[in-house]
Amino acid sequence: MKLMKSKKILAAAAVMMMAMYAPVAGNAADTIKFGVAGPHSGDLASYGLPTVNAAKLVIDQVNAKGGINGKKIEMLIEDDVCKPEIATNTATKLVSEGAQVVLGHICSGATVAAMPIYRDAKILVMSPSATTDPLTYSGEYPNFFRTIAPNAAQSPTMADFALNKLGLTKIAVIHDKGDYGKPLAEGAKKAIDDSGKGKVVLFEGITPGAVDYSAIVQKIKQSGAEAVIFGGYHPEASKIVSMMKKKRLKAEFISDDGVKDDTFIKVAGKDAEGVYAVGPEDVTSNKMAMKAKEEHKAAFKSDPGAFFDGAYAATTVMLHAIEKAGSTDLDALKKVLQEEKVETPVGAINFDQKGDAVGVGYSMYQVQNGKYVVVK
Amino acid sequence: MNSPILKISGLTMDFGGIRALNRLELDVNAGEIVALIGPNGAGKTTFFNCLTGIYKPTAGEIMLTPPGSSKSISLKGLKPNHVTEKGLARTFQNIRLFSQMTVLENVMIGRHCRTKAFILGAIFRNAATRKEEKQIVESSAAILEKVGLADQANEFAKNLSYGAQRRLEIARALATEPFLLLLDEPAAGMNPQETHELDRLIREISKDGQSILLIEHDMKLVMSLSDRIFVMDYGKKIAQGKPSEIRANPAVIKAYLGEDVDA
Amino acid sequence: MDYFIELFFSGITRGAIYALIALGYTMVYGIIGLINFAHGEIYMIGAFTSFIVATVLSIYGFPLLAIVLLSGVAAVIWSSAYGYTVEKIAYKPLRHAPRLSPLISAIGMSIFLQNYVLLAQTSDFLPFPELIPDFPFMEPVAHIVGSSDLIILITTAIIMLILTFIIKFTRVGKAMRATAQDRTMAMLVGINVNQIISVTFIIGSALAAIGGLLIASHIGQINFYIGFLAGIKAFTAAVLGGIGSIPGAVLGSLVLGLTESFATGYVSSDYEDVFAFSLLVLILIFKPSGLLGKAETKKV
Amino acid sequence: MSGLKVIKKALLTSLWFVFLTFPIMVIKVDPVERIIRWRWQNSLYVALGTFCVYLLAQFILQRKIKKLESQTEQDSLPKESVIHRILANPKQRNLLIVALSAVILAFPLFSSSYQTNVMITALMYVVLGLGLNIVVGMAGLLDLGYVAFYAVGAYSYALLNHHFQLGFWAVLPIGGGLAALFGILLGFPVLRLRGDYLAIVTLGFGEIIRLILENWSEFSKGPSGISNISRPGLFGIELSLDSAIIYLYYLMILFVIVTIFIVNRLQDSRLGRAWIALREDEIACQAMGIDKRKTKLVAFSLGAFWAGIIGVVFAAKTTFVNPASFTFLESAIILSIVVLGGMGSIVGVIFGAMILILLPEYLRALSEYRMLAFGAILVAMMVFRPQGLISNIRRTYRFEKTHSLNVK
Repeated sequence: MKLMKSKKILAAAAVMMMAMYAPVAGNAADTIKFGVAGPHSGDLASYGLPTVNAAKLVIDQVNAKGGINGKKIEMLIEDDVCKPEIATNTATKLVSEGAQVVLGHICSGATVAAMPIYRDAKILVMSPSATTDPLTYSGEYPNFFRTIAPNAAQSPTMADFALNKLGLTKIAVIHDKGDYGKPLAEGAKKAIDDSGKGKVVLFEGITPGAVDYSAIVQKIKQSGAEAVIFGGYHPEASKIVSMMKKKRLKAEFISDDGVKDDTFIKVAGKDAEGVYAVGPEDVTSNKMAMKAKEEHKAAFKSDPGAFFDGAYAATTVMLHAIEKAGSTDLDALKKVLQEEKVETPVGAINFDQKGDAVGVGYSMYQVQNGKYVVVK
Repeated sequence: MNSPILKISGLTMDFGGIRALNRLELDVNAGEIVALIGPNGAGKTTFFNCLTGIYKPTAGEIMLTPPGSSKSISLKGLKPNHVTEKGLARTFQNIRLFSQMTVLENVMIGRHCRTKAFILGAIFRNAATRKEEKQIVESSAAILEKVGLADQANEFAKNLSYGAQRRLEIARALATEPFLLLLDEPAAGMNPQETHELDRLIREISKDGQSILLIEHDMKLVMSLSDRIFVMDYGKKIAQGKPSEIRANPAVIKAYLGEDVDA
Repeated sequence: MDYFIELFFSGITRGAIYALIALGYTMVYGIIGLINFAHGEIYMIGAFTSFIVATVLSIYGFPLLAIVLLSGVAAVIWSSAYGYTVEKIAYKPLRHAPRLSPLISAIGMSIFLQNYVLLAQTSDFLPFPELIPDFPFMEPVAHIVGSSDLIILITTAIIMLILTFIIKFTRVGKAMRATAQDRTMAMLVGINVNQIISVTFIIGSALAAIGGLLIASHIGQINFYIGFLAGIKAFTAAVLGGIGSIPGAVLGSLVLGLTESFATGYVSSDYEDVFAFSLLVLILIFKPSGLLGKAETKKV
Repeated sequence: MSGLKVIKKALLTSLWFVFLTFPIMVIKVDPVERIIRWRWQNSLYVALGTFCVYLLAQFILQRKIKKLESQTEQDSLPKESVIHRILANPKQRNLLIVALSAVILAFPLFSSSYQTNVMITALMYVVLGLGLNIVVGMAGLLDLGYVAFYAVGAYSYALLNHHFQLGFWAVLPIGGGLAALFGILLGFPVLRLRGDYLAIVTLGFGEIIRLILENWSEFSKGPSGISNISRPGLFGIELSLDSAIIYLYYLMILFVIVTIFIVNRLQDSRLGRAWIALREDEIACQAMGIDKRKTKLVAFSLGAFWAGIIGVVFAAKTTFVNPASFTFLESAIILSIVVLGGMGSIVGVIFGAMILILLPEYLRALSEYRMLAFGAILVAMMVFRPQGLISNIRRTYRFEKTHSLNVK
């Protein structure tokens, strides 16, 4: 009896050891290892999973055509739950497993934490969603690229639109306290203050996931704001917009790339009408974006979620670069990425020295009849 | 006659609208064994709780005069641990031992308030701490010897017999070095043999110079042990005196109404 | 003054929402002394079930009233079933276990249920059909109290009354109270304690389901994670009011909702939760068993 | 139970689950496109799955009951586990220690840096678990906001490093000390609350700390967090990432050993006895002259101290901190480590941390089913082993009549 117990523990230990080393064993050199990292479980999974789908779609197509230079592409999908400390594990895991390029991470915080690891390993990383400025502006991460506009590019657009295009002067700036929304909102506030044309009548953060936003909407109303600039993602945006309609508050709602997402229109329904959001140019008329959406519907029987287009674009350009460069060497890839424009769902893009996408003009959209339409 | 070491005057305790103690007067002299008797619900345990700081009395005064000292200290409103530090220790009516600890460790807990070692001492286990630990174990062992539990020192407290558990409670209280020991129904649930041993033990403790105040229902024990007896009913003192006087007191007999005052 | 009234109504609506969830917490705690961390997930499942049923029915073209009633009934049935099953799997075997074991089991259950819905349905936010239309007669005050606020307030009040009635006057309610006071004693007088615990879970879950339906319809969206924050807040409210006490849960919820609303309105929504939790700490320091909780008398 | 009856019950159970999972598993609707998809195959999977799981659970339970029945009365005491038996035998213990130290010391040499990195995380949680074990396991105070002290440590290092370029070793005691100070500050008002009230207040405190870090941007840089925190230095030598990981690994091994040593000593001291006594009976404890408030406060701040220390290590390891790392879930995980391992048991906490931290990492193979499995395993472990993996056999003072005293 006693012996059996210790045997059991031994067996368990053996299984554990095997589990630890199992992933290292599969080491075929004849594939290109494509890492995908982001939150795939937990509260932010809705931002990470669409990225995985996008990469799957593109890679399946490329593999169906025989891969790149005769090599098939193998996906390594790793969950980081959007937590910095887990992201470092995810990153070291991807590096250990020999990932040659990485799509991700999704949240800025997780990306910032993971980047030093990729930098040391000289692996190209491209995020469809990490917007924090230092990733490209600090010059610390030469291996980082992104297909989304950095905060520094988005916030002034929102502020400028409210002040100059709409000619509004009293503006409430709201954010979701997150690492994406808050810097955006702070940027917008700064832009408004610097312009001298308008006044930020309210600057506040809301709690994402709270059951009810009526108090903050009442406060916006009380502040006399003519426009609301919101930094954050679509779930909170749609809740606020609906609550504004419910509380009969008529103010313009201007938001960011995290809201310029079809899910926002789906969820907010008719309350979404008239909402402005910054987004990359030309997506609605972009053939590739429409094609990507159809592919997603066919493969997953649902509409794509947030950051799908950006992730699709990132996968496309990275694979293109690998094909052109004939290797996954960082410098060679960078050269291709910087020099050649590639057609993607977010437009024909290449990248500047910093790592930000060029050719993605950012323009303002408005929801009209259930669709995002460019505001001229 | 000695001066009282414990003097209680006008002690009152209200729970909401219920007056559990009503202007209670009581005193204990040095070296005395005093018994507190009364029917169930008379407020005896409430009295102990007020005395030891578990309840905060509504009104009244509790004065303690340590032997050999002329200064009196008020115990009213002190926290239980401070009361114990001042030299008052108790046992509980429904045994409250630390059941997951050994007999020895239970007594060692009683030494807590007389020792000092703290975080750093615990970590570095310096000479002073080691010496103190040794003293704790030795004096605890000596107390166990005294109450006749030395053979069971390494048992878990929960595995002791009922009588032994009662004795362990006394040992634990003694470890705090009290000069006044409060015993709450120490003989409850004991068989005659155990009660007899208890009688002997209490006498021994008393001989060492400790004063004892006990609540007890076993009249035989009370009558044989006590120097003086206080009788309570409905939160009030209804009688006091030597055992022989109490036995003859009509008020007491009435309070016990039908209950056989075993003599 | 208008602003004050607006904030006041925001506050009590929010409070009423918390109350529907907090009641389940407080009932379960009262009976078995367990912080049922999976309760927020039961609420989420209620919301999801009503979402699925309501959408299916609206696709089949049922009238609004039928949709509301049927999806409400479905939410109640399935949430109760989940609550019942969760209790049987994760808590019942732990009845005599160390005090913290059921708590960990509850946390595990909560993680499991979240990911179960995530995998079986979607990670995305979904638009919840608008089940409560704008009532024309509410229009003059709609900027203060909307139709859905009104319905939430009325429903919470009715449920509170029914619940009080059940607990005070019915046989089950009496048995519940007895079990809450002393489980062993209840067993000795012939109460089937296991059955009473199951009933408690079922009632608590049913309330959470109604909450799920109303809140989701009020906010207009759901996803698999909505239970977490709502659960924590409702639990806070239940403790604030004195856990185990039913009027306490409602009062605590209202106090919490109003605090958050006024904190947002007059200070800053950045710190609304800081205010909420600080209030909790303050109240517990001065009234250690919550607003309406019974002060514990030490038995020595 | 007879076989047939079990099968019948299994069938009923699986039917119940088919009903239970019907709306969520079978129906999937798209409210915008107005499409309903019926996924009947899922019902079949549920039915088969529940049937098998039920039989398995019954099998395990039956065995457990049989084992209980075969035990005699004296066995009803917590039985010494294999680990304890090995630890009790000096020969076996030495062998185990030598073997274990060899594996531990050589680990980074034969593992990838990913494995080492994960192991560092696990070791960090061992220390966190041991710290919380003082509070929950020994002193019996349910703390659901332990992560707050962890955050205090992490931000102390992040901020001091960012503003004043203070090094890891300089901040280590500061971080621990600040966390302990926070422990005392929180402890003063709340420690008179009992059990679950204390739990919710500590939970609230944890949230307050996180929210302040999130909102007070001038102080903490808000949700964007603080990046480029220095890794721990080795006599001023700049280390490459790989060697930094290895260095940190050995550092953590050292921390774990020191922590075990200290916790062990505390447990066997006057203070440790007071904690255990306090956990068992507060009133008796006070009546024996133990200052309840002070003793609890010490437990609370000592626990916080360790969280602060590991917070500093955390900041140094990830080189980045933001408030997202310090959510309630984190506290819940650390608490699970303590309970799962077996409350109050040091060996148990080590096992608990290893399992709960390594499990999700190695469950990565299950990809999206990872957290589902994690939740289910938590429940299953509690149901089948509610007292934790290692039941706490406390070492007790032994006293021999010959007056030779030895602490066993």
